[in-house]
Amino acid sequence: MRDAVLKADLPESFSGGTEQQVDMEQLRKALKKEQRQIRIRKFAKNKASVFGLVVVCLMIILAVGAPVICKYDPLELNTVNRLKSCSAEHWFGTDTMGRDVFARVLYGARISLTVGFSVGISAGVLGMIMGLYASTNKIADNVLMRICDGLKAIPSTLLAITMMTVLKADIKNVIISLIVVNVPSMARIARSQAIVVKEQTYMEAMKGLGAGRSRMLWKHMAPNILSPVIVQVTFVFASSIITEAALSFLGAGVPAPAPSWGNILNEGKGVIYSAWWMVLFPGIFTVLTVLGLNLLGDGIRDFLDPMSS
Amino acid sequence: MTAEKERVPVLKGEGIRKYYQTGGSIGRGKHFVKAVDGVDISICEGEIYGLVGETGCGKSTLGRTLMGLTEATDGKIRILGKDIGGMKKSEITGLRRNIQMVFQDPYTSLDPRQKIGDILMEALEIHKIGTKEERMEAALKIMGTVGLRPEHFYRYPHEFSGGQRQRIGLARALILSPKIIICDEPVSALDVSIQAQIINLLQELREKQNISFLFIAHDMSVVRHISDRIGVMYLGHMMEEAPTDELFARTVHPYSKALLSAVPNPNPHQKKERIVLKGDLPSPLNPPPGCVFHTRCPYATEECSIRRPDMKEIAPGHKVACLKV
Amino acid sequence: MQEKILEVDGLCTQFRTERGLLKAIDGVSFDVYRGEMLGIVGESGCGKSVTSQSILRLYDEKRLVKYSGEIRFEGKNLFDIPMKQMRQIRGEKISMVFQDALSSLNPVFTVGNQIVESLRIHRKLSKKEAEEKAVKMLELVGIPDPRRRFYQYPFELSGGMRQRVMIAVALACSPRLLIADEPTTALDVTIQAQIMDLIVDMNRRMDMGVMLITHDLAVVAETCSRVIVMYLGQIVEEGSVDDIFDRPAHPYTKGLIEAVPKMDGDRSRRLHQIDGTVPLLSQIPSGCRFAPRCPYASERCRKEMPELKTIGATQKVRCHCVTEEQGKEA
Amino acid sequence: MRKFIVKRVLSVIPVLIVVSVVIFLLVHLVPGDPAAAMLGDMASAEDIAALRAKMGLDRPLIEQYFVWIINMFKGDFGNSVANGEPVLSVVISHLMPTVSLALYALIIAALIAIPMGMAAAQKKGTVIDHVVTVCSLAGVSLPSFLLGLFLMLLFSVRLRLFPVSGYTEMSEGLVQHLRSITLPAIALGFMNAALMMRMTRASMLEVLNSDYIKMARAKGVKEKWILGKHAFKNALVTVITVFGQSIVHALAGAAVVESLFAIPGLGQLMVNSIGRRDYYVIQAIVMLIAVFNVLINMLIDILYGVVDPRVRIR
Repeated sequence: MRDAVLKADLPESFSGGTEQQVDMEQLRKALKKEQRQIRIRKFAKNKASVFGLVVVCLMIILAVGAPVICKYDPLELNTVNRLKSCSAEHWFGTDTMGRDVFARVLYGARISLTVGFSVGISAGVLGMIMGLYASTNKIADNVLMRICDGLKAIPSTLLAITMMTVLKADIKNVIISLIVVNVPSMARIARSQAIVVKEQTYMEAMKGLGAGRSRMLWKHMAPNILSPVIVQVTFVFASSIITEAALSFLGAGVPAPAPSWGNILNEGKGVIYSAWWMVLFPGIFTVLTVLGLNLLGDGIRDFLDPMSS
Repeated sequence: MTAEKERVPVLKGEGIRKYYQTGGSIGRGKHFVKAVDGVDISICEGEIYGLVGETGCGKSTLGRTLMGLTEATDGKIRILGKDIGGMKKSEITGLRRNIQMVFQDPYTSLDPRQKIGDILMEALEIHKIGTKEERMEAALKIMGTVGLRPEHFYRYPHEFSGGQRQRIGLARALILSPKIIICDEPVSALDVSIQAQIINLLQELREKQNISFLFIAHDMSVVRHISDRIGVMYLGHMMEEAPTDELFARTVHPYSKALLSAVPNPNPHQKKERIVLKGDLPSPLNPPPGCVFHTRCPYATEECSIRRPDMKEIAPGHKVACLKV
Repeated sequence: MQEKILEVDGLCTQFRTERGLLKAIDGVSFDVYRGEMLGIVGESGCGKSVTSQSILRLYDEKRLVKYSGEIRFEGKNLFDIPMKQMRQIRGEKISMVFQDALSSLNPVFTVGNQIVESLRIHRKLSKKEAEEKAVKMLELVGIPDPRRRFYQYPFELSGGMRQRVMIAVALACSPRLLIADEPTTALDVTIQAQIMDLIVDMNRRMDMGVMLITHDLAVVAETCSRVIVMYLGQIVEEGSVDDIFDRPAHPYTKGLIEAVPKMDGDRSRRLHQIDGTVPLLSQIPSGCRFAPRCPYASERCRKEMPELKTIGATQKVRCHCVTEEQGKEA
Repeated sequence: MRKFIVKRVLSVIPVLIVVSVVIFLLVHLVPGDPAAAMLGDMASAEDIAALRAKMGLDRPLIEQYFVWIINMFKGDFGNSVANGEPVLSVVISHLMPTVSLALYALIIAALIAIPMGMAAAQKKGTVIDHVVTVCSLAGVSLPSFLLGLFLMLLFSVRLRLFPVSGYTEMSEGLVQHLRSITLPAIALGFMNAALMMRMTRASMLEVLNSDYIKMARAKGVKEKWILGKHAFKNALVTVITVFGQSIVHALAGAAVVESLFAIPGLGQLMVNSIGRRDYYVIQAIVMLIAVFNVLINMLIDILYGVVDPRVRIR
């Protein structure tokens, strides 16, 4: 039963007829288009991931277009207008120093997205290189994986907090410590995937054809471990936004006047009885962004692996 | 295609041994799995050599060792008469072009992220053969040979059925115009009707292009159908080797006899006497002393458990490793 | 003929998928007689395993599958009785042996435990009695040193031993019908021979019907008395072993038999090959399902589905090209 | 079995060494001088040098490491910079609230998540399955401090059912104690519950699709027994793992939740120590939790062996 459903015979749609000569270039384009359509259709079928994509895109637009969308400066103090509730003038109200919360939330998106994106990409690249390298070299494997084990034994939030205690509190150091926190699990994923791929018969087939080491590593192994790594990158992206917010919330992240979501929440906590808007709006933005990224991750998996069911 | 005729062996292995180390990395408790333990094999030009045996007999390991996918623990491999033992790496790679391989599992033996055309052209690219256009032409031509259409060129492996994938695997092996192809259970994952397609294709290739095959399989009837010569392996050792008709007319080794008699016959009117072997295959980690088959052999005597039999030639081309012969 | 123990009548099994219902079995009817060995052959995707699992209603009826037709066993239609009664039949009256013994035996329970469970459920034996009986079963299926094996886990046994354990589990309550779904596919020939001998032996000793489901025609030829050939969810031919192997009427049956190399066949001849591949269930051709791959297919074959018609005392075939006379001639 | 346990226990040693080195290096190698940081910007060079000497920072790194390790075995984690008390006693005095918070969170999580996950797997595609899917997604997207803030906003500020913050010891009245800890426990437990649900569901699904479950059905085993006996014992391996991870998650996550709800536990101690740059305290807490984590993982692996004979017999 399973086998029967699994594999389709080729659709006959492209049998270029009885003619011997087939225009290969035209064929290539047609098939490429078809394959792209299959991917998109598969992605679009998952409504949740489409929602994720929309949310993430929206966040990016809001972050990039913050100066256009909102006329206020996120750092501009206005002691007269302290702790004003939502109004046409201040959509999300104002904070303890009269700053516009809407502006701060928008500019906060910049910080969160920057941190998440840099951490996700860097951890992905580093983890992938480490994982690939570990899968081919026994000594490197042992050394790298023991270090990863050690780092993983320390819960990620605590590790980040510890590093931030020692480092100077600024956005660059937040990114660095979050990379350190996330690389071990990324390397683990890349390594375990690389080991699976390495055992596949097609790697053996390449060896049989006489392929060299770097060809096997970069042309066959890397593309085949890429998609789980990319999916993990979106999850790291999301979790870094959370951790960054948590660090700022504890006062160990991006330093205070900067409009990071964690900072706004931290201030909001102190005035939670009087200014609910200071907690609610940045909170909703954080949750939405993280949710969007998590949903997007599943969709990316479908998009990258149209063959898997 | 008689075996008596002296021909140059395309691929020859002498005293091939392949041991795998198992057990703790700490000195004590080191064990060796003797997957292949001193096997001689030679395959002549244009010959199909069938290698049979049950799971764990070492037939696949022997194939992979000859192919150079794993390093032999001991023994000599000669390709086209040349010993690759003392050769430089680049020389070996050059020679290895003449041996290609087709694998058992059509689902994992093709890179899922490469299009069929790229899979085929890459073989040429590795050996720096031809320009891009020439490679494409060669790939298209070879696709025709194995019964694939040019439209398949830009398709991915997952779009094909098992039989078609096996054709792709065969095309990848053929494109370097090798002298010999090692087929490791190429049809055992396929349905009966598809199996026949692939077997016929292999025979056709042999006739048209004079390619030799080392055909590794566990299915006796398939091996009998396709091979000119057959070697029977058990627990890392060659038990019997003979031209196909000779082997079937005069089976000598008790293991070969049992193996042949166990093969079910699709003719309900012929009920033959079956030799049922007792018990299971012993572990290759701890193979029995003497003749490795003596623990299950109906004719074993005490001598068998002490002395290991050598291969004896009892008729032209017919060799047996049994003390009772 | 002996008494009928199982009558399958117009069985249809449809799977619910995202793209609607998928008919895996389409109108399959056959009987199983007491003490006989019935072989069901076909390639992957022909529905032979689905048929066997439908008989025991093993698929999830709420979400996965929709059955229709009738399966009569001991005067009852199995599709009419409540699950509770169905459970009493499973393992007690109708037992099943699966292909992969390693994954089919529960890895975290001992071998003995799994036989005992069957006995305790159906026979309500005390723990001690059940254990005694289980050891006897292990002995019966030819496992040496059964008392020791009783306490071992499935992964500690060899492939052949595990298959024997599965048979012991299945036969523990002396069922009337044993369904063996590819019981030897994963095994080597010498072990396959052992297991097939065991199944044939049990069939004779316990006087139960055996449905042997396999893709291997040779195994069927050696062990079965009747054969059913399936293709794409339908029976294409049914008959005694002699009918099927001496005078196959359906082009598919012929093709299958000729595609297998014979141990005494002419080696210089090419194997007969059936071109093309088995289509997907979602792309079932109209008319005769074998028509696209059939060398004799006519316009009629492509349009009109042939009926399963009787062409001899014991033989039935689903093909337009075969008339009653031809059947007798052949 | 004994051999298996001994082997597993011994394998903890290298991980612990790596952990200790990592933590040690984190504090000592990262740019920035702990002594200078502790004394603040106003300190003179002499003061810093004196403090360095007192802390042993002027000695070679390797020596410092071994001194640290040996002292740790003696139970000496140094003295807190803030008030000069021994770190160990400071840590112990903050232990109880954290442990009880983590415990409540775990109990809430496990009681809800494991049955829900199992039910979702068994009734795939039904309402309960969708609820579980949504919950587990929400769990990974809703960090505990945010959930805590939202809960505070709703239950404490709007409905005034619970106190906004603060902690009451159990000895000062059970009702007060429970009231003070309910919201933090929910905030902390939710993410764990989501994770547990997801994993339980996934592993249960995998088991339910396996051949041996089909075989058990074909044997006539009751559905109840299939789930409770055949499937559960196999799925248990994953459930144990997730549960173990959750213990560590809960302890680590407590840092943020405690500081949010002003519970005087390890987490709050840690956050306060960040402000004071109290390295020894931070080092000790992180080390303790990491060691605990490693030990929990070891216990999980041993339990694995108890449940699954394939792991045990090798």
